[in-house]
Amino acid sequence: MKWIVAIIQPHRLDAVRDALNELDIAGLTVTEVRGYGRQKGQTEIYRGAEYQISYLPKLKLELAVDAKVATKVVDTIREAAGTGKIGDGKIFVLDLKSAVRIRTGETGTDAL
Amino acid sequence: MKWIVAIIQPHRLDAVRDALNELDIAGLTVTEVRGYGRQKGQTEIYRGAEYQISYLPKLKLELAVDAKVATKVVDTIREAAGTGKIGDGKIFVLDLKSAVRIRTGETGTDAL
Amino acid sequence: MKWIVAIIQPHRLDAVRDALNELDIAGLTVTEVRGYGRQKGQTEIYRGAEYQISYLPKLKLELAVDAKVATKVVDTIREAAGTGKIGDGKIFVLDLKSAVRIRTGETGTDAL
Amino acid sequence: MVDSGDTAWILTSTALVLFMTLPGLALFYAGLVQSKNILSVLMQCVAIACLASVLWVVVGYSLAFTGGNALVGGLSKAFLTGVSRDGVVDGTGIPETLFIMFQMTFAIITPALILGAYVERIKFSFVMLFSGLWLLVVYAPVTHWVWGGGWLADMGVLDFAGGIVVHVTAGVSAAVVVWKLGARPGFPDQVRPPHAPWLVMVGASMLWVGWFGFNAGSALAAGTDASMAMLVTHLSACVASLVWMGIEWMKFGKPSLVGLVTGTIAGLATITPASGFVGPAGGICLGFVGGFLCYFAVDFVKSRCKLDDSLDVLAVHGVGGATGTLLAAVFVSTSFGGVGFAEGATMGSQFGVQVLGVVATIVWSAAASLLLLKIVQAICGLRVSDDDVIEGLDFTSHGEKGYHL
Amino acid sequence: MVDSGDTAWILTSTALVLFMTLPGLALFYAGLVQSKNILSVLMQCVAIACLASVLWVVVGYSLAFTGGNALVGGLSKAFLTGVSRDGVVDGTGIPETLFIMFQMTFAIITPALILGAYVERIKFSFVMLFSGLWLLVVYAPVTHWVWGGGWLADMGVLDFAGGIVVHVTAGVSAAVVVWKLGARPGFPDQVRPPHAPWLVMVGASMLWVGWFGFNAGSALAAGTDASMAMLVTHLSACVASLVWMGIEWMKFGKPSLVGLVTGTIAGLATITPASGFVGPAGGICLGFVGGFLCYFAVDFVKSRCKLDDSLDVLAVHGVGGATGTLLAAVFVSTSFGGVGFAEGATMGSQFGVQVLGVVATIVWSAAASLLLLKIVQAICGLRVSDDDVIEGLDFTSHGEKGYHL
Amino acid sequence: MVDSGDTAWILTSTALVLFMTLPGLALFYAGLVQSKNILSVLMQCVAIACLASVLWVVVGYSLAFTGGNALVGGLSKAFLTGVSRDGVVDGTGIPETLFIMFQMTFAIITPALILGAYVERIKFSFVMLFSGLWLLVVYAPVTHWVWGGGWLADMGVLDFAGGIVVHVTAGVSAAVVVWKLGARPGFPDQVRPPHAPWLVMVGASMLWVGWFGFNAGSALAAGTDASMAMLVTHLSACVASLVWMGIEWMKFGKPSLVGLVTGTIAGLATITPASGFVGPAGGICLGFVGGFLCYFAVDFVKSRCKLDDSLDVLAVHGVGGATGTLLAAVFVSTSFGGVGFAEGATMGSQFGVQVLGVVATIVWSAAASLLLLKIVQAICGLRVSDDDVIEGLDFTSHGEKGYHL
Ligand SMILES: Nc1ncnc2c1ncn2[C@@H]1O[C@H](COP(=O)(O)OP(=O)(O)O)[C@@H](O)[C@H]1O
Ligand SMILES: Nc1ncnc2c1ncn2[C@@H]1O[C@H](COP(=O)(O)OP(=O)(O)O)[C@@H](O)[C@H]1O
Ligand SMILES: Nc1ncnc2c1ncn2[C@@H]1O[C@H](COP(=O)(O)OP(=O)(O)O)[C@@H](O)[C@H]1O
Repeated sequence: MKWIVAIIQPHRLDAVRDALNELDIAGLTVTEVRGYGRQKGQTEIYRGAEYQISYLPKLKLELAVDAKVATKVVDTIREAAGTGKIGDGKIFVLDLKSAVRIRTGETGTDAL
Repeated sequence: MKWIVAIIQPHRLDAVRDALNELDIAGLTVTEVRGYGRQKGQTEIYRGAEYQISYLPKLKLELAVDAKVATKVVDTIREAAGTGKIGDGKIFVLDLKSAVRIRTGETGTDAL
Repeated sequence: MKWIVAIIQPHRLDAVRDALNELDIAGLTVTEVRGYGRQKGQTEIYRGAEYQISYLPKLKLELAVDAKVATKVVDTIREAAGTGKIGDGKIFVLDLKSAVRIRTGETGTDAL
Repeated sequence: MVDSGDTAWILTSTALVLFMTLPGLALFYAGLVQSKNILSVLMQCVAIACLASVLWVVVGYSLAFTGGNALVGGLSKAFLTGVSRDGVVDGTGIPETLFIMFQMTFAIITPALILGAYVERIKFSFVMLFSGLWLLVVYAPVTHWVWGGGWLADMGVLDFAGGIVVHVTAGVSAAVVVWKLGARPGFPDQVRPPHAPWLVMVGASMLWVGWFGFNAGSALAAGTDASMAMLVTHLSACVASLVWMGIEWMKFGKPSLVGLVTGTIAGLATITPASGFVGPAGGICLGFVGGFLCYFAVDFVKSRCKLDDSLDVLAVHGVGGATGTLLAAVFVSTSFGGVGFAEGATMGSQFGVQVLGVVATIVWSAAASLLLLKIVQAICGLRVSDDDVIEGLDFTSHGEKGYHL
Repeated sequence: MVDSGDTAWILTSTALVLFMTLPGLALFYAGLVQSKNILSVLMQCVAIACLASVLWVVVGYSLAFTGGNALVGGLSKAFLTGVSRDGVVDGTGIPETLFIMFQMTFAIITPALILGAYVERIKFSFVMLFSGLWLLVVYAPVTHWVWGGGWLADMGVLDFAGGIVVHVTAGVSAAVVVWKLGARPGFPDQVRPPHAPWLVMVGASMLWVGWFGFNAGSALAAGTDASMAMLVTHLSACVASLVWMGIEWMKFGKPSLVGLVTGTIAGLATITPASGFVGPAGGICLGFVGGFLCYFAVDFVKSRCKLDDSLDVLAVHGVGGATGTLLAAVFVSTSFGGVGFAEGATMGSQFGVQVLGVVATIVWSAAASLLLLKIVQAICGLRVSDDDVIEGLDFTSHGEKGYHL
Repeated sequence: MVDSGDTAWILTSTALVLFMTLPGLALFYAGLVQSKNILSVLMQCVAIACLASVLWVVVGYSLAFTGGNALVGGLSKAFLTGVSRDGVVDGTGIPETLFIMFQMTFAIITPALILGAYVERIKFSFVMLFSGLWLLVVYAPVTHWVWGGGWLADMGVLDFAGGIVVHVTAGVSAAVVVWKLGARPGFPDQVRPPHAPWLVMVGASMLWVGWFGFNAGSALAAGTDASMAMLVTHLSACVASLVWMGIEWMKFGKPSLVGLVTGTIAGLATITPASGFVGPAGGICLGFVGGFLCYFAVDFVKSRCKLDDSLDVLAVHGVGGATGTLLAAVFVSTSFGGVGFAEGATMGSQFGVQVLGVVATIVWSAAASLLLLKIVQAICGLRVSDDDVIEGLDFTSHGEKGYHL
């Protein structure tokens, strides 16, 4: 199994989820994060003074998936999340050793 | 060492922590996340219109543990977090390569 | 590639980022988390009653880095984040299988 | 002669009505939008208030309240020339400067009401330009018709505190703007819920308290009229709130806070035109009918008319104000505890006048708003880009964020 | 005859007292609960306000303020029959409609005060039914005793603005409800801290400002009595705040905001019954004693009595109101700058009357509340399920969330 | 003799001015700091209000408003001895107790204004001790000079509602404290943006509404003076807001909410000293000049003077108040619609007096504040530790957190 971590632009969430739904990927977990990267931060101005907001709001998606579909999932996310602009984010893949569904105790890919 | 990621119902946090305390698991990190899965989202109604809230509030627990106790920890979390209802969450286990305690520089299981 | 997860004290963020900038580590993702460990929780008092706040605000930093620089990065974070006081946090390292930049589709270390 | 007691009450009422807009209405609306648009709503409210005040002094007051003809006042008091420091309003005990100021707070809240329709996607420059022109072209003339000695006043139309002048004009113009502006993305199915229902309640409470100045202040004196106006205003608000709560409780099993306080506003808008004319029974009945009608109007506008009148300006203010204006002709009757009809008027004749007033105001508000919209759109555009909508107006239009927690 | 100045002040006071509840008290309480229950608290406040207003007009006012007998008023003004548009309250310069409205705001805030005790676990239907009945069975009769010509009034009890009528009734009834309702899970050790201390301060500030209408308005005239009442009210609030802050500073090394403003409310509740009778020295002393006693009462109720009176209604309002009522008999004395005793009364005799008033009110409030609770519990239950408590009343009772940030 | 109308208005004004501080100013400032310091700001406001009130009654009022000499009043009314329950203020229709109370609200807000300069790093004990002493050593004497029959009053200085007394004293003292206290870490480049611009707007709105009591209440009567004062106050606020918005719009392409409402406050501070003397044209001009000057003063103080006057007390209040005081000498002229010069005064002579008043107040405020600061610093220190600054004053000084969402 694979553990996929995707950092995306907040407003792409709906698009990504719709795309994943079509792959029958049922579960995912979303966290609000702040990202720092090549994309330049925003400037807010208060009473004439500029405030540099160097961290930008992003969403982190975490999905546990069967190893077989991992590549497909990564591609799908990439397509749905991409706008071609800097700051679109990244997708990372890690190995997942095991998974358990709390409610039933099912393990492995059954738990996903 | 293992990196355990558990997605649980927010109100089970205290129960899980009490259970872990008995195993002498001293440290963990909690993040507020929003989950999407089989559990149906909530409906809020404002002025007669229904708003579908498809993401549900969950807590994500992350714990680095010695490989030897990993299974025990997973079982313990499962028991403490389970209510038998849909949406109880999942537990995922990844390999952890190394750990360092910032304050002392200790590494490996000493750092946990 | 390595996936580095660092739990630090919130007020050390700027110091850590400055230090990483010198290593040319351009990207990272920050999450607000609540930590539980050896550091004792805070006590808030309202109308004479004590409220034990057992979870302390921490920041979680996640960075994907080239395996070659991982040790250096870990050391750098450790130095910049350390204050010598209990609760300084931990750094964890996991293996990272792959990385993709959403905007360009670049993969591997190019994507970081 | 100036009466210190009457003056004290209208000074207070003026403060109360300003408080309705700032921060009352602003918070009521701000709580209903998404968190990324909270500042834009507040900003629109404050900026409209400032602009309307200046325009009111420059020419608005004169257009509304000086002689002129049956349709619009003259320019004799433009820039407040001819308003003396010691002048008293005829037939009252309050200084004219105070009357100008009191009426100014009405001229502030009316264009601000409209913004509830177009939040979360409008250009700020459009808001400013449109609101300013609207004040002069729609609000000032209609005020003249009803309160400034114009043709509706001559016919004896009943509008104590602004059912026609404030609520019908705002509600109709709001609908016209939305019709041309278009909906928010995702409307009607995927719109996000109010980001802060608690703030909606805070705003509604302030509107409620401030409305005492609006309605009881419209008596222009501190006496029995003001007292009764306050009582019936409050009763209508309470009954409409309970009606809305009751409907939700029956329909969904759970009454909601946003629903409850929307009922409050519906009740307040409905009683407004009648508040100086009816008795407690009238207040209760108007609250009942207003709460009921507005509830169903909300759904009607959104689902049937497919208008994304985002915060229900038409359905709550327009419908409420019109309902109250029409029913004023009924409950003014002494048989329902009202003050009774003017000499020579009957319930039928009065009802006719009320209908005429509402219809004429609808037509004029709609036509003029449409025209103004076209003009302003040509000058500075109407709608921000879709990207800006997604990112939120707070940052894209004003460079700020509402919450840095 | 109507006096425009007096009427202006009572119109204003009415607005101020409504503002105390909406949104003042609502925010004060809402900030003290967890974020998942904020809306339920606000909703309870608004809904109680609406219900109490309607009941007040239907029968409450009549039960409180018409002749009747020594225990309760009659029904002669039920539905406000017999209240004329031009009627003036005897011995004052204000219209009766205004008096009804002013007193209505008291009838609103009193049952709303009680809700501080039972938040975060109560059924909404219980709140509605209990509050409505309570208004008629506890509040209206006690008001009649003290202000409506009933037996305590005959004995010359001193209660200027509602120490007995408002604070003792609410505090005692709150304790009774909690006693039967039971504590929140985790009480007393693991209860969560107030989710928004800043909101508590906002609510407290609004209560403070609004209290000027409550106490100075109770003079029913704009003159020296109202002025002195405002001054002593303010002084008591300030001193009690400083006392509470001082105790915390000494005890914990850190004075807290929630503590400071709780002291404010304690001082305000304490001065209330005495506010029209004492001078500045009395205001300062009452603030001092009230701040001190309420501080220790909070701990006593929670730790000793093990009552989860969640937001300290008994300890702050009940204890404060009773303290002020008793001490009014002392500080009314001209030696302390008060207005002096009624003819024939001495400090001792007056103190006796005050004790009797407080005790009788405690007994009646407790007994009647218990009875009403049993009845309402039988009809619709009392407490939501534990799961609902954990998930929060905002969603489970009202289908909404307070914050979507 | 007491006039009920005038009394009604000043009772109301007193409530309005208290509302300016609690919660108005408190929220205005609290929204501008970081979320970890919100409670400390609110706490400072409330605690200063309580302390100032008590000191005012103990000795402040007497020092300001009794005979004494040209520099400071006497002690004849210390502890309000000699103030009778029925006394009326000479030349007015309001009770002296009410005048004490009304002026107390000014004595509350002035030291509270100063706190905007030193937030996010000050010791709470310093705040308390310094504010208390400052009230007696700076505020009370300057009030005596201008309003209590002191030397500036003798010279005929114009300061209707506190340009000198409130805004210049506060602005200058604020700058002195900051000069010794030092900046927040990261100033000027890495300071964090306001954590809640929406709260800033709420506070500003409350200040705006409350300012009607401040300025129109300073007429001490409900008549034409109060009415005109309200009108010009409002106009100045509106114009200054639009000016600030316009500058930002041109300079940055985006007008901001914080900017807009800062303009409001600048306009209000600027009109304050002139509000009872000028006409609508004066109101508009003062708003224009005030908005403009304060905008550039903010930058000047921060970038040029390198003073971390965190919330711009000097640049907005000090500069605004001084500007209005000086320009009062111009716009009081009947040629601009003002009330005209006092007998024997000319624009030149009056301007001279105004300059003298401002300069003397600057000198005294600066010198006395510096001295007090040194004394208080020696007693209890000035600044919290850097660690506490980083963790936030809410927890480190008060043991609480503002938000538990
Ligand atoms: N090495 C990294 N490790 C973890 N997160 C990263 C890394 N690099 C970038 N990110 C995340 O991805 C987001 C987008 O990256 P950025 O460099 O700004 O643009 P792009 O993805 O278009 O190259 C960042 O805001 C950050 O959250
Ligand atoms: N494949 C997955 N990857 C990551 N998180 C998941 C995955 N599936 C479910 N989750 C998380 O677990 C939560 C519970 O899952 P859900 O399917 O609703 O119920 P259950 O755990 O009872 O099967 C979800 O809200 C989501 O946060
Ligand atoms: N085993 C662990 N797994 C995950 N996070 C941990 C673990 N132990 C500690 N942490 C995180 O590190 C933080 C600091 O740990 P703590 O034991 O309090 O102090 P120290 O790091 O100085 O030993 C905790 O608040 C928690 O967020």
